[in-house]
Amino acid sequence: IGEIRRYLRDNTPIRVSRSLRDVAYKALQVRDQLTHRHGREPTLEEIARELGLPREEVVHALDAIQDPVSLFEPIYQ
Amino acid sequence: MGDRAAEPRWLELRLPSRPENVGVARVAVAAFAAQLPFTLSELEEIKVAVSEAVTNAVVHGYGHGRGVVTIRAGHDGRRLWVEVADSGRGIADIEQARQPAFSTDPERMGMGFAFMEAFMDQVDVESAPGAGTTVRLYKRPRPKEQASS
Amino acid sequence: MGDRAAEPRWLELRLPSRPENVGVARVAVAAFAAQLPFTLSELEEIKVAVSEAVTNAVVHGYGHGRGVVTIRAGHDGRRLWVEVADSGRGIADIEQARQPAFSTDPERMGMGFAFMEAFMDQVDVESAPGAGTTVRLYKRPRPKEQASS
Ligand SMILES: Nc1ncnc2c1ncn2[C@@H]1O[C@H](COP(=O)(O)OP(=O)(O)O)[C@@H](O)[C@H]1O
Ligand SMILES: Nc1ncnc2c1ncn2[C@@H]1O[C@H](COP(=O)(O)OP(=O)(O)O)[C@@H](O)[C@H]1O
Ligand SMILES: [Mg+2]
Ligand SMILES: [Mg+2]
Repeated sequence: IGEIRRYLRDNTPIRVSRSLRDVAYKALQVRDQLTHRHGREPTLEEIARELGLPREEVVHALDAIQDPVSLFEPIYQ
Repeated sequence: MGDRAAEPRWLELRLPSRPENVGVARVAVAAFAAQLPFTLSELEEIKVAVSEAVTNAVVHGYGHGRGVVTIRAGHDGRRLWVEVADSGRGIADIEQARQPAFSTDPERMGMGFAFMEAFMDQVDVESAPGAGTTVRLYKRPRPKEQASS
Repeated sequence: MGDRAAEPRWLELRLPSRPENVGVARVAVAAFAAQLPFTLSELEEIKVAVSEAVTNAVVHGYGHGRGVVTIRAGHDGRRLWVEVADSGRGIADIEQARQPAFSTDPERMGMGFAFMEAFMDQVDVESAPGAGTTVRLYKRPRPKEQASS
């Protein structure tokens, strides 16, 4: 079991090495490329397809790099 | 399984009333909304609207005290709806509460409902003092135009 | 609000049994887990484990038919737990099901439980044929070592 654990840790099905920040950065790049190519803003799904990633991963990555809880007002007084 | 595509899709998320959970609600709804052909800007708009509604439940509904916020979302392949419900103190005058720059808290900007209205196609508010508040937000992906035309 | 930090934190997410909802569950749990000091790779490990558990509920529990998957998660500031429950067909022999490379479906790899065990500290399975399955996953952030060691 120990060996299997190690094997699995080293062979993760999704790219652990690709950090969220990396994914978010690439997603924004791809958005700009697709916008240029099609003359309109692409959908999130089109961006995810281009990146070969599940849609939710792109959503998560883009959310992780910003962070404001509420963009316009503090939640704590 | 032939007609499963026609079934409505939904999720229900229950969270304790805590500021740090606003982000959890926002991401969950955005991940779900991505099942419709929204652009990144539209998803950002949805996230802002959801954040404002959940923040209101935490801050006004429960006044930073204990409580549960229930977020429901659904779509039929064409239109997204999101419902944010609390069973907190409720709103006495809904029309007044929805006015831009109106707030019962002098330290707040009173722009939460204004942002929801600006970023979503439709905003419905159901509320009664003592019984809680339910905000319903609706949005469709904008038709995709060619810039060349 | 003095002792609110000591309260357990949790979420509950209910989703229809559909493959495209697996990602919604994964991301919602990851956003919640980020309230603990997990590294990005630990968050990825949690996401894999949650995906496997939710996928099992959709594929095996409900056999791609209708049903609701309930995901509960919680933490006490130190340890995360995630519960994935279905009320589907259940597992007759849990020990056998958990063996690496065992699958009741010849086209599957049978590595779902192995991934959950590899990536989480503890995996508990409760199941009965006809009654459904609940998988509980536990994980603590690893103590942060100095890079120099
Ligand atoms: N969930 C809620 N429960 C009780 N009152 C609410 C709720 N949401 C909004 N309100 C009331 O509506 C007002 C306006 O809300 P909003 O436009 O978000 O501005 P702000 O949050 O800055 O006060 C709030 O000041 C509050 O009185
Ligand atoms: N939620 C569930 N409901 C019913 N059976 C399940 C469930 N989860 C797992 N199983 C059973 O356990 C077996 C092993 O699961 P897993 O290790 O994920 O491998 P795989 O999904 O590739 O078959 C499955 O083939 C199935 O028979
Ligand atoms: Mg507000
Ligand atoms: Mg599996």
